Amino acid sequence: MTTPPPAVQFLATDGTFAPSAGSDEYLPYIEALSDAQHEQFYRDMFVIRRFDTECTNLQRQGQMALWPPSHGQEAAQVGSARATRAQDHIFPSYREHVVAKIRGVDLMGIVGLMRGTTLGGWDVNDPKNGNFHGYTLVLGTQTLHATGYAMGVNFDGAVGTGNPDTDTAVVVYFGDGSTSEGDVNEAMVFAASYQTPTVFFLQNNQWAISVPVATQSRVPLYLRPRGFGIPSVQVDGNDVLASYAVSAKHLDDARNGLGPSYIEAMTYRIGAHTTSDDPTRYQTDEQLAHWVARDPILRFETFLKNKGASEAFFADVEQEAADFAADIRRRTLELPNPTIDNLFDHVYSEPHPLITEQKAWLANYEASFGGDK
Amino acid sequence: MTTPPPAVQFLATDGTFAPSAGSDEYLPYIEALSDAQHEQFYRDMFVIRRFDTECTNLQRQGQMALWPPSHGQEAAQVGSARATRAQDHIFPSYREHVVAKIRGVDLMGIVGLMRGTTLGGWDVNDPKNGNFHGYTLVLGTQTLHATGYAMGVNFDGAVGTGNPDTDTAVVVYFGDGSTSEGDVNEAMVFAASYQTPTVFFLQNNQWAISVPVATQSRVPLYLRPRGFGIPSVQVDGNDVLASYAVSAKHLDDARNGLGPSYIEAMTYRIGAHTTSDDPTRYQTDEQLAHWVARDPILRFETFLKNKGASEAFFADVEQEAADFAADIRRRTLELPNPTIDNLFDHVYSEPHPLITEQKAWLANYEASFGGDK
Amino acid sequence: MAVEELPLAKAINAGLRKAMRDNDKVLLMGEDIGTLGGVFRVTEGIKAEFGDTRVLDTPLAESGIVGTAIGLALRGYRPVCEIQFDGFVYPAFNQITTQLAKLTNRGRGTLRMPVVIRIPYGAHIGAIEHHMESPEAYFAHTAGLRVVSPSTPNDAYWMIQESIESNDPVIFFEPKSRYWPKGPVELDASASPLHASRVARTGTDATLVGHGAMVTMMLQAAELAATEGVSLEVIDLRSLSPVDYTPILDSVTKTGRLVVCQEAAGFVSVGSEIAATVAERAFYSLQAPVIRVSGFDVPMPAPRIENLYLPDVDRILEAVDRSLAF
Amino acid sequence: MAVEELPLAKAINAGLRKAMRDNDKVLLMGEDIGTLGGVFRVTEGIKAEFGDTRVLDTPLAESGIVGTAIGLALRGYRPVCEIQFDGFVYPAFNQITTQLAKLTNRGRGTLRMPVVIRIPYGAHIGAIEHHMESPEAYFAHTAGLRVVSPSTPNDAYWMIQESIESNDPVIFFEPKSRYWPKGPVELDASASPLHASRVARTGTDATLVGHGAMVTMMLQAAELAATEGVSLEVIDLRSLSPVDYTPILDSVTKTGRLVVCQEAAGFVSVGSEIAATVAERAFYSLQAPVIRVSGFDVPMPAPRIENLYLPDVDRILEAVDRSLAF
Ligand SMILES: Cc1ncc(C[n+]2csc(CCOP(=O)(O)OP(=O)(O)O)c2C)c(N)n1
Ligand SMILES: Cc1ncc(C[n+]2csc(CCOP(=O)(O)OP(=O)(O)O)c2C)c(N)n1
Ligand SMILES: [Mg+2]
Ligand SMILES: [Mg+2]
Repeated sequence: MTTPPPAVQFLATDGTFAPSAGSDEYLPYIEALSDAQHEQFYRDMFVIRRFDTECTNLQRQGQMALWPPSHGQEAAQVGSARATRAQDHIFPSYREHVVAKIRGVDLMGIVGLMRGTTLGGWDVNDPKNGNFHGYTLVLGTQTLHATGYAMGVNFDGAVGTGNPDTDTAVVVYFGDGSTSEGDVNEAMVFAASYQTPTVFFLQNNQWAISVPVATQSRVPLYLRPRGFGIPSVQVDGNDVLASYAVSAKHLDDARNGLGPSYIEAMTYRIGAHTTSDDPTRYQTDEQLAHWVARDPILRFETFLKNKGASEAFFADVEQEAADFAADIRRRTLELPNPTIDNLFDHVYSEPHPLITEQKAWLANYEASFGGDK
Repeated sequence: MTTPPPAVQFLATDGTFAPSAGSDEYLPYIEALSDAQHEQFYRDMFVIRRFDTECTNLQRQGQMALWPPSHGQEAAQVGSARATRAQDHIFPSYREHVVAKIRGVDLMGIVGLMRGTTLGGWDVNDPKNGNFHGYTLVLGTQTLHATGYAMGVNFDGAVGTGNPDTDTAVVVYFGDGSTSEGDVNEAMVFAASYQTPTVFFLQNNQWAISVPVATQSRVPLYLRPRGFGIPSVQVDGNDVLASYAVSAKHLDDARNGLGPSYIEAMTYRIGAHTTSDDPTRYQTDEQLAHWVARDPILRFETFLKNKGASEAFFADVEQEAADFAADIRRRTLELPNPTIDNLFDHVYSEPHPLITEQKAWLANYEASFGGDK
Repeated sequence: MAVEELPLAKAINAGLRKAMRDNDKVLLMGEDIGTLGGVFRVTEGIKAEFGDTRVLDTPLAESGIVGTAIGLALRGYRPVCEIQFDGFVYPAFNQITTQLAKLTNRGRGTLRMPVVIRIPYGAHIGAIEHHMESPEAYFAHTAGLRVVSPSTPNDAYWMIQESIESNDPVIFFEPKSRYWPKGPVELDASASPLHASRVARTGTDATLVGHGAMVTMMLQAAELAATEGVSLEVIDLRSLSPVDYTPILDSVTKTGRLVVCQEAAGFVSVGSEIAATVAERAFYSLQAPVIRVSGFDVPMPAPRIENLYLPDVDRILEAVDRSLAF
Repeated sequence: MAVEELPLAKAINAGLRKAMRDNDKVLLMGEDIGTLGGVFRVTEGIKAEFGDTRVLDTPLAESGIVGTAIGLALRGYRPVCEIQFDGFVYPAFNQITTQLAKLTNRGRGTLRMPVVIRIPYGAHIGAIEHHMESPEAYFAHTAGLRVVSPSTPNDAYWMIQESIESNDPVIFFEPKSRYWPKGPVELDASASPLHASRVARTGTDATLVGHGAMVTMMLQAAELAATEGVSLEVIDLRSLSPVDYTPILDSVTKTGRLVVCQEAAGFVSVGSEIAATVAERAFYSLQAPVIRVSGFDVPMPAPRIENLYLPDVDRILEAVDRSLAF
């Protein structure tokens, strides 16, 4: 095996602009970015980290069943999400909080899921939710849904027409652990076979809970899709510019009818898998220190400061983050518990005698306690 | 993508010895072959084809539920099977009749399966059956069994000791269609992760029933394992010498502790998928003619004749094939139907009250008809 | 009213074509269903009529088939998946139980999952392992799925169309031993609701219920019993989830005796459910215990002894005798 | 006799270690079971004791785990697989039903499949979707598998060892809400057969049967009923396949009334099977229909309403009342 090319990178870990060898084809996307877009990237990352902290605290205080933080993975997520266009569709895993936010989803939807008040959270068919599909927690299953969706996009003729506002790409997020699931591989088979406009976006955060990525693969994961006939690239996932540019390019390719592609974003989950996890059991201090030094937000902050972003800007972002988190906290505490309807009403979309009967039984039974059991 | 190297080949389609570019590393295995081994290869292929014809006839005459012929794939199978050593283990798909025969299995075991008198057929733990495991008809599942078995071989320390009589390799057979199943991909993940002595032997016979291999992959299938960190090679599966040499080399590597590898044998299923199939619905005359011209047995016959094999030899093989087929026919017609015991006795290996009860009930019930229902 | 004599397989074919003509979001997907027309030829000729974006010869991966069908449904399509044989549905089981069955509920009314999964099932065809199974129980137990099985060409024609029209996922079990015999199909009748069962024969002494290929056997049993003066009522379940209990309970109220018939292994099965529910709800009507006639709790055996495994007319009558003798 | 107070999770840990010490062919495999000790810490410390060829932190692929376990069993190993949560067993369903469950039969007595699949199951822990399910029915319906579930630390300690000793595949359902409470474990007692049930409390007016976490609730219900003068007998099933019917039928002969309790959705479930069989075999003893208390036939809901879904002491008592009033 020849030495793999370096991951695409535009920002060195110290925040200086230093495109990696082989990144030329992505450069135009970087050059087209405005200062406002740069600041938006930063804002996205900063606010979501504060949100993550708030949700973790809420969980510690018994207000959530669980919280899966995205701490450390913000650049991979923001870069890819900001590269999508309105008509694109997103199939997330369960950690893409900022992608949801960027697409327009009220994050209370995710809070509801993790607090345990709902199994859903938002309506993907409501245009304000930016085609951000529901979370499915069974690892890898969403890669097939995304691929099937993209097959439909193809059948609808919504790729390769040259119309940038209707040609549609489909992005699917998944983790390094999930790559081992049969479904992810079958998704690549179907995507290649039907030449779907799917962009497989792998966040390699080095861990599947406690299991290191080396257990899933002894060669870099971005090589895997090539054996399925799917082109791929590895990107520094802690470099928001690289994540953006690489995503933008591959999304364009997908919309232009060039078929599926695969992006491996190298990143790191700083902190726990979820609030149920104790990473000190498997992660070394050195590993953590290594990656903390590559923090995606700090890196981009330095870049922006070097470019002369104002103190006022940073103060404003800080304030927005605080407000956002406070708002989430307030609304979380106000979230009502679901009712009996919630148990029965949407299991089927058409009448179902057994459900009708059981709903009536339970309502009756609950009423027998005077309604305040 | 660079142009793929040619498949490893030693015999040109006209039977002349003409090693392909890049086949050097396999040449020593060819050079070590004796005339007797050459003749054995031919005998294996010839006899099994006659067997296949006999079984197809038996099916047509209502004596078998089904027959899956191996016609056209004899060289891929014989070459790989003859490359195994006594201690190796074989996990077949359902078409590897000659592999079974070479390993010592009485082919009446397979006949019993396809006639429908048994779900099993032979005892893999009986040394005379050469570690040839049972058929499982659920595509792809056997690749995980083979990999798990090979994990056990590793844990037992039965690889890489340098002892050619105990270091053990595990071969698993599967088809081009099956490569799309999640299980086959998961098997590669586990094999790579545990560096098992597994040789994945893909017979790409160009079809999954009526579906062409292009539906499963748009790039050559031997590229797939590379993304899992498993080295691979493509071989002309209709060239018994190439199939033998490539298999021998990769089996040696596996026994020597070098981990898994993957062989794609390019071949063709001449004739029907099974006796239930009608290939004229999906196969063109040109395709068929193309591959008939590459018939593995004819090619090797020419080679042997060029090398001066005697008329007597060919006559002897002809006779052996006829005798073998006649014996199979006779014994097939004699195969008794299974009894009630067969239904119940091995569902569990330890007593089970429900089974005991149901067996007694049925025996009683059948007896109520005077035993001749 | 146009009535045509069709085998069940061709009735499904006709129903599929009708649904595809009526709604261009309906598409078929599966292994070998296009060029070959399926190993049972149920989809024969449909690809020629509708082309390869309506009839997909997919890669060989059942989880992939159902998983991408879910994605297609999210895009507004109404995919009809074929699983080649009963024994090969399990690789898709995760997508079916954790995704297909649950997405409507997860979506809280915002999503629809109009996916049909056609599964040729059952025995009586002398085929080898994994080709003659009756896995209904797994799907009937799964909340969020509807499970149906036609027993006649007419039902097959209508039920496949109703299944495609349903906005819920439907597991459609086709009794493969009934693919070939012909029966009348009323091409312009209107359909009865998908979950309604059907009284296939009226009688007074005992009730038989079952579905799929078992219906033919129950009718044969009733015919034979009649010659001995025993009058059996036969109910074709048609839907296994939900079960339409009203006609069954009505019948048992009348006859006082019930025999539940199925090819599937009996332990924790649809038959168990029906027996338990009828025993509960018709407690005072039952003059004998509900008797179940099922496959044994063993793997489907080699075809040369499938007859030892399978419930048949004799076993049904033996159960009726036990019931009547109680 | 050495008795130690242990939580159920630690009792399993102790049982696993004992089995691994007694037989070096026993090995553990699963996601996060090694370094982390499993997400419930059931395997905590075992990798440190036995090393990484006895305790495998596998790649993230459930079909891979069970499929390679089958291969290891063919090589003479006795693998104990952990599925991280009930809701994640389905990717392995094909390997479990078509291979693991059937290989012994396919081998006609020449093969053994001593594979244990440990599945933390059930609710009462306030967890999100797929983490609180009760999928017993799928496995109980599958011929060739044994399905068991301990309800106490002592049973957990012994049953895991018996399961590992069994030459048949065993699906081992661990009631995760019972992982933490302690109970006495008799370290040198001898085990009762794996398929035997256990009378957990004797009584005369009605019988409750159930398994896993439901046993605690049935005992609480019996305690409460006793204060009102109603005497309930409680039977801990322990084995769901096969079901040990003798103690249940003996009990029903005595009490004339049966309530079957389970967290799982009721339709086509283990509860259906027991209700059907008891209604058949105890036809003349039953003074009331068998009543089933189950989860509703809906997906396990969001945890903030798990209590609406789950059978609890009140619902058990309500069923007992109905039975007694009949
Ligand atoms: C099919 C399935 N198996 C197991 C789990 C339990 N589980 C949840 S997250 C996780 C690790 C996932 O790792 P990765 O795919 O790398 O994603 P990450 O959490 O790192 O984002 C596991 C094992 C699951 N949710 N689904
Ligand atoms: C899981 C599963 N799905 C479907 C089938 C039905 N089936 C039997 S053989 C076959 C085609 C197999 O093609 P390939 O893997 O290329 O093997 P070949 O028959 O060409 O040797 C199919 C679809 C099966 N046996 N198992
Ligand atoms: Mg990860
Ligand atoms: Mg093939």
